[in-house]
Amino acid sequence: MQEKRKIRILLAKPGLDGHDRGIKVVARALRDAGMEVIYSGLHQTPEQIVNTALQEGVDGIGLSILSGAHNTIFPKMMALLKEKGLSDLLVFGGGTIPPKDRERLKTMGVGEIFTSGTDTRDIVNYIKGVLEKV
Amino acid sequence: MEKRIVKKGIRVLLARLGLDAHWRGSIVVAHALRDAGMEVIYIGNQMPKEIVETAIQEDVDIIGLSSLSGNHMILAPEVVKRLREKGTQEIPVVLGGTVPPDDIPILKEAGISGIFGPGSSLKEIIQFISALGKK
Amino acid sequence: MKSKKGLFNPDSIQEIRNETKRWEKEVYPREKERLEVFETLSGIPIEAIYTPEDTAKMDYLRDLGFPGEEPFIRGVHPTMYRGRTWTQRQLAGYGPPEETNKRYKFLLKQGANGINGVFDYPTLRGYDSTDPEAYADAGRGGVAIDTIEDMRILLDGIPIDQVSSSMVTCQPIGNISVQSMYFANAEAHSIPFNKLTGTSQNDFLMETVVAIAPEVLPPKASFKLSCDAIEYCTKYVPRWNPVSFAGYNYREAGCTAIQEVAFVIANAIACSEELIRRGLDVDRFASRLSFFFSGHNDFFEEIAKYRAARRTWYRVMRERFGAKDPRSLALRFHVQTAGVALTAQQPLNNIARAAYHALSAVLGGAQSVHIDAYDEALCTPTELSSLTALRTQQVLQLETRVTHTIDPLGGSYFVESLTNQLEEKIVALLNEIEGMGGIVRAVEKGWIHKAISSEAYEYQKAIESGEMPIVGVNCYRIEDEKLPIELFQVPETLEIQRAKLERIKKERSSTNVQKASDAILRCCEKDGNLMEVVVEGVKAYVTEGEVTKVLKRYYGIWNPPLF
Amino acid sequence: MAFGKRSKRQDLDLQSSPMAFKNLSGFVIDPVYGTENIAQLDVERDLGGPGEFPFTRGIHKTMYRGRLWTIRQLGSLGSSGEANMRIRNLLAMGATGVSICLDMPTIMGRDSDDPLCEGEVGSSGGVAIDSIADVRQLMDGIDLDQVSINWVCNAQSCVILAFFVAVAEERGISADKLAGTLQNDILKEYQAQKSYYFPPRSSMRLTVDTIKYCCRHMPRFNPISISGYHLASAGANPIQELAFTLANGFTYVEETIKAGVDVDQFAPRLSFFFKVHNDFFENIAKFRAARRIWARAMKEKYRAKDDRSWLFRVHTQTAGSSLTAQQPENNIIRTTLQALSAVLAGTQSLHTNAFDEAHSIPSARSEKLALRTQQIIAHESGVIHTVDPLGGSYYLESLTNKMEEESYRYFEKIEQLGGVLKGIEKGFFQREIADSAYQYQKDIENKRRIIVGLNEYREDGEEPIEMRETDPTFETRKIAELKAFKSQRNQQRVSARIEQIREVARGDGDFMPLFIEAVKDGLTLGEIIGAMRDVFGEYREEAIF
Repeated sequence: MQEKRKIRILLAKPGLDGHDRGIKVVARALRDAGMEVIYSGLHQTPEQIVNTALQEGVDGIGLSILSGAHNTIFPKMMALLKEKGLSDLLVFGGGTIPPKDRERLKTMGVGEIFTSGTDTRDIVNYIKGVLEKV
Repeated sequence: MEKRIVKKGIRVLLARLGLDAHWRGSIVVAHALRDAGMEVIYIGNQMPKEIVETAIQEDVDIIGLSSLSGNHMILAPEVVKRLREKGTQEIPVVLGGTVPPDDIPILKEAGISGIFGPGSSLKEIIQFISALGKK
Repeated sequence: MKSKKGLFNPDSIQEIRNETKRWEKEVYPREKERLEVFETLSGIPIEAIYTPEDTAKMDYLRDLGFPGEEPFIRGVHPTMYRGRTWTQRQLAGYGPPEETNKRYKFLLKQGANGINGVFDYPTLRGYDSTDPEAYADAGRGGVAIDTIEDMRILLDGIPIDQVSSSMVTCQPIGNISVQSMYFANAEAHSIPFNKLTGTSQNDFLMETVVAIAPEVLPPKASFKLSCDAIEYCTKYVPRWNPVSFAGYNYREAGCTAIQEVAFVIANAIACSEELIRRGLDVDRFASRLSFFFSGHNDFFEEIAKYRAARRTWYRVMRERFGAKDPRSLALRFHVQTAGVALTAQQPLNNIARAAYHALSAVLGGAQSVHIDAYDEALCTPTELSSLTALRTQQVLQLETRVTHTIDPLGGSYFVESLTNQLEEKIVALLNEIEGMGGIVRAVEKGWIHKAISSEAYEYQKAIESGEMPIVGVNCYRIEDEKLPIELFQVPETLEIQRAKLERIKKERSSTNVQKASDAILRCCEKDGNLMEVVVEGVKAYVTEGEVTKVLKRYYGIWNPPLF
Repeated sequence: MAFGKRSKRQDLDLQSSPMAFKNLSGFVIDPVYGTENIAQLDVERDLGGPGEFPFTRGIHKTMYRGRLWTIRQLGSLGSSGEANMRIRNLLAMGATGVSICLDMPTIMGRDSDDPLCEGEVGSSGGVAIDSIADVRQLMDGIDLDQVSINWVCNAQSCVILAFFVAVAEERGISADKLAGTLQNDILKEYQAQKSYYFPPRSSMRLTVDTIKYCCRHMPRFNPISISGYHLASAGANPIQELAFTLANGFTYVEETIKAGVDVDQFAPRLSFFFKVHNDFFENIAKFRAARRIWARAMKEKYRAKDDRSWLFRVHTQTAGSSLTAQQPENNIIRTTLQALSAVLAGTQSLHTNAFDEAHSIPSARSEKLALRTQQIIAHESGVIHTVDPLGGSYYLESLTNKMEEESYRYFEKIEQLGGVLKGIEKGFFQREIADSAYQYQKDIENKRRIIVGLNEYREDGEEPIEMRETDPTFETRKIAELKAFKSQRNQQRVSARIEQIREVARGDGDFMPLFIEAVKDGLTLGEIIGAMRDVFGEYREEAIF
């Protein structure tokens, strides 16, 4: 039997804010759930993130944004991914994002948005649900 | 008529409407009115009929009602109605207690002269009643 | 090792005393104080600092000891909240029983661990909803109960053999009918009485002093009804607390923390004497006497109050009544956060108040707690406000970790010293009441009425002079405030109750009703236990108002001093 | 004493609750505390009177009997005009101090027109500050010599201070009249908050520079607020918060002494910033332990002679990270309890969070309620009538001792690593904090830690609460304003100033006097930081998790 390839996820922190508690906790949780996690560190531009995704050959990208810049950064990300032919990559996000914006981002192709109070197991299940089906 | 001339202070009848158990507010007001030089007749819980009868019998200048139970919309207008029936509508009726803001215009319309919600100060109440009593 | 009996050894106390004097004289006056007097809500002066000197006379083992052991000051159970947290009692009741039943089910689903009935004014005072004195108050302030059928509807679908019920039947006149209906309803559902757990309030001071109205039962009669219910439960419903001395309500009416404790204990002493006179052993009933306190604004005084109450009760039971069972010696109490401390202005501020009122109850070792909803100064709580109150309990229990050790403030120089001072003043007041011939006599004389109403007046004057700041009322007030919350509307009650009463009166057997009423009157005449006959009466569909009429016919009515 | 044995009823503990009886720092809590738990406590040596060494019971003699704590709320919003309105409004409602937060670009030392800042101008509820014009507008109509202003700024503190001093001077108020605080705690940025630009040692130089300036010219101003709050927000548990904050404090003391300033000249102006979290008593013990450790170290280790140098003065904020997005009204309760613990702990200043903070920037209504919460505790609860009311409590005294002990254990570990700066470079703090954060999250998910409304008593289909919207046109307007401002400057002087700054950066001279002159010439925050970046370079930490 062929060994199942591990899910590879890029977790990135675009924008200027330095609140990395959430993304680091998620990173450990995904790793403990058996995924390979690449964490970009702080202050990444959308271009840098997409390049890393390309180089690392990841299955999905998770963005953490607590600064309020989500309405600028997500559209940029989605456009760049399309440009590079990576539209089928799973993109999800987390942070302080109001319900109205969440809906709007989802219509742009963002898979799911997790907000404060999310159980990390829900994030794991979500990622597995989407990627293991494929 | 002579009686009115020698009368010292304003005579106030205080009653709690219906069965409302809350005691503190009306007692505190009773104390304060008395300390302000008024004569206070405090009759505790009563229904409108007894309140109006006592008011006439005691020849009071003002009726003060207290209700925190929510029965004010039924019983307070009833007091005014009965005063009118007896031809003593010149006795003003004042109400204190838990009265939601929406009820105030309806009660005023029904002839209640003054309404004091939670947090009203004794000073306001005394001033209002003195002014009414002097008329 | 030096003696560990006292809290500190005498040499160091002397040294601390000298140091404190020096500090007070030389250091402290270098800065200015903000207020002229610092005192508790009941007027005990508060020092700038408390040190071991203030607790120097204490003997650790004698005065504090351990939880679950004499003098029970550190808690009535050995494990306290590490074993089981306090019971969250959230009162609910409004309108007809059909509506209240729904709210009970909602609260149980949200994690409440018992039901807690409040009753409307007619029910509390022994009237039927349709009584000409009562109709305007039907369904107000609580649920309306007229007959055993209402009790059946109220408890429909609630497993009363599993959850406990607290019934705020404060006046003995109403309690005797409502409690009888509760027991009779259990019997109809074949639930054995020893499965029933709960509390009824049944405090004669509530009928004759606190919620005073003209034409109530005379104090002695009201007191007798109360004792009848206690005796009945002692004999037949062993897990029921038949009385809850309602210090909370005395406090709401205006008295101080000291009076609150002294009056409930004086009341409990009177009941105990009466029950012993009737031939019951103190250890048979004392463990079922329960207490109900208010959680007011003065955070530390409240904590000290609960602790002082426990030690005072222990001493009364042990020294005066010679009780031996530890459960008789331990004062168990329920706390409700002070409604009178809530404001109608800026109502959400009340969430903050109630949260620390409840915290003080927990730090004081309460057995159960009710937290007021933030809109209580305005209306009957809405679903949202009652839920927020319940959540306050849960935040306290689950997040703050104040439950992780027992009596966490034990040893605090300030709290211990305040506890001692409160106890002293409570005992002095108890002696004063004793000198008058006991609490029943003090009520008859109007002494208690006067004590409470003058304190209420002082309290209000202190607010108005600004001496006692209340945020949103006499400071930080907002003019022309718009109410930011939704108010509760009481559902239609009177017509629903009227229809039921009319139908029941048509359907019941009038001979049985007559027989039951006669039995009650005969029982009065021979001074028997009234509860026993009322339980039978309500089974025959005698209404609450009918029971009251018989009792008032025999005992007459009393007009208490009104203010 | 036999009691110790009797208390070990573990079987019962486990039955009753899924949690062990531990506090947030992981200490095991006993069922009951008695005299034997504090047998070692020497009241004179370990407690002292209020305002007396070692200050365990409070740093002032009269504490709240003399003066209430400063009720300090957050007065910042995207534009300096709006923030100005909010500040005035807070003061009118009875706040006695305000804090001002900055938007993300300002925090990162960049101007609003920097391309890297797209979408973040006015973000996170902070004020966008580019130039002296913004601070002028922000401070308009506010009595600068009356109100205490807490500037929540760190890596850019030197520039913000320059703006503030320059604006005051324009209004005829000299620097020595200004009261307030700069957060200016760069160490915790590397450890937790992650808003830094330069390598740690260059940043430290700037911090010491501002401390020196304030000691000379601003006697009423706190040049630094050494912050445990952010360590805790990033996940540090209370004992880590306590130990790391104090260790950072000692580092600033050592660095400033190294720069040639006498300890008694600056130590009285050092201030601290703590978080109060859910564990009520642990909060209180943390403050008491901090006061005692600081006093002892300042007196015995750093040989400070002025008794004001021994004082641990602290601002407190309730725990934003304890708030839940679910059932936001519950946060009012949490904040109240946390605030009460801060007051019982003897804080000098307090910020209470608004209940909708887990969702958005506070609305005017939630902000008012937060303020009222403090006023209710101050005026109604009566807890302020005596100093250190819990002093003597067996539980609390024992917990205070334990926190002190554990702190010393951490100090030793940090010492072994070669000090705080070395520890940062080795990622020690970052890893400790990340470990605790992950542990916290796991505790929540397996219900060892209960948060009401989140992992217990959760409800589905909740009504969302109203949230404050950010103005989407603000960014464009702000950039236009900045452009207009820049066009009015004397470009030659601007260029000359930039060169001067680079010059000082290359040497070891003082920055502050130069910055004040530079901002008067219209230099922007981004330009000043940029000039230093040219010399100091940029720091990137290794991305570890």
